[in-house]
Amino acid sequence: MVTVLYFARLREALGTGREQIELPPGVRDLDALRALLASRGGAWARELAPASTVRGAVNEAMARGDTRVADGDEVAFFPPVTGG
Amino acid sequence: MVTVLYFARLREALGTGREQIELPPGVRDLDALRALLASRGGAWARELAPASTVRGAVNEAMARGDTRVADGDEVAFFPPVTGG
Amino acid sequence: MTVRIQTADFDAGAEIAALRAGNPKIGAVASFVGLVRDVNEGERVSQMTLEHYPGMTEKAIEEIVAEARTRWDICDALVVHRVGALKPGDQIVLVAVAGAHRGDAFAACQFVMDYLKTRAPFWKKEHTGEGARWVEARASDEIAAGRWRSKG
Amino acid sequence: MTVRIQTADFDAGAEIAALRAGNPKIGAVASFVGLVRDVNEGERVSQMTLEHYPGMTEKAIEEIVAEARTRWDICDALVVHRVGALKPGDQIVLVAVAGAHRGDAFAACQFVMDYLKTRAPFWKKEHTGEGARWVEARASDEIAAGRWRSKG
Repeated sequence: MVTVLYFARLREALGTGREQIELPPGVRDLDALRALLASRGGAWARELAPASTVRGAVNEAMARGDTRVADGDEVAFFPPVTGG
Repeated sequence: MVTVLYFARLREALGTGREQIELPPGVRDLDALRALLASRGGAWARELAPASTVRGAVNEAMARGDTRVADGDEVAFFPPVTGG
Repeated sequence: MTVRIQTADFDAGAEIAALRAGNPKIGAVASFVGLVRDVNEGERVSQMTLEHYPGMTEKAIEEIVAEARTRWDICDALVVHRVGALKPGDQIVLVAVAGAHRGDAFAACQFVMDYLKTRAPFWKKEHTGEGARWVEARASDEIAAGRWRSKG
Repeated sequence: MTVRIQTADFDAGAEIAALRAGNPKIGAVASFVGLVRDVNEGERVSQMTLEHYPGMTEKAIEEIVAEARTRWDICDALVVHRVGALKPGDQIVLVAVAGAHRGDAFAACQFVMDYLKTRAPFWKKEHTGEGARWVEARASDEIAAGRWRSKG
């Protein structure tokens, strides 16, 4: 199981801020997890499309598409940050 | 008459912070006034020597050697500034 | 190093005083306060909501400050960032950096702000007459942060 | 623009709050506080006396701030500089600059400090175990001020 968090515009567009999902075999990095979520269609496909500006973090650290994701990790997807 | 002010290390070395002097004919800029004061000898010669780092102001504005000095002006001599 | 995320307002003067208290080696404190403006991109803003990623936010800011410490000679640094509902004129963020000399304190303070703007997980939602909208990331912030890659 | 020379201490937080009060266009306040250090050039400092040139000091600082306004887009600026007897840890100077955006506020604040260090008629006398001595001007301050001649 991995915990997946969504923030800000993404959270609103997807209608959820947090879920737990079972990683299927073959889903071992952030890009693969993002593709899995996008395959749900609708807002998921639109918001998590490869061309979107969505950013990701794994275990509270900024991550890239090839960052490994494994059971027990906390993954987050969100728009580019706008604080300060 | 011009008012001449001295500040900081210069004030202490010369033993005065303020004097009024009559400008002799021919003393028309800051360098000439400085040479006149240096001609007093002793600490005056030492502190106001051309090679010293002393700075000058005329009427509360930073001045150069060729800045004009005339009757009624307020002139000041002081070391490089060290505030802030 | 102190990093605080809070809904409450802060007193910049008291924070700066606490940062430098007890260290007489400190000769310089550079600081920055970011505020909610009443207009953004031509639209009047009546309120703002700041969302963040609890846990990651603190870590990200601590990393930014640690990076600043490797680049400049500074004694201490403080970041206070508010979250929740804010109004125009409200304080959003305080960054204060204390050092022996002003050059390092200024550079480190500006670096932390520039990196915070592009690396720390905060998101602003503005409430305007047209409704609410999430603020878009600004290219100018990426450029400001990018400047430090070729310097310092 | 506010320029104050005073013997009394100041509250940086209250000064910053007053500077930005009533102008909701202000999104950024960059500020700097200079403090008396207990050691300078290897010698322990027990006290410091700051002398200035009344009248010229205010004019010189006003000119520096006016110059900053021609270079950057800022809303307002404040300089408070203390004179008289100060002890290690005491505040010496506050420069605060308010603007719509942080880049201009930071640059103008640093510019004002750098110019103040080399153009405003203040002189520091340090009291150490060896007696009192006038602080010598630092080449690094001239270099810091000189940087702005080729920029912005």
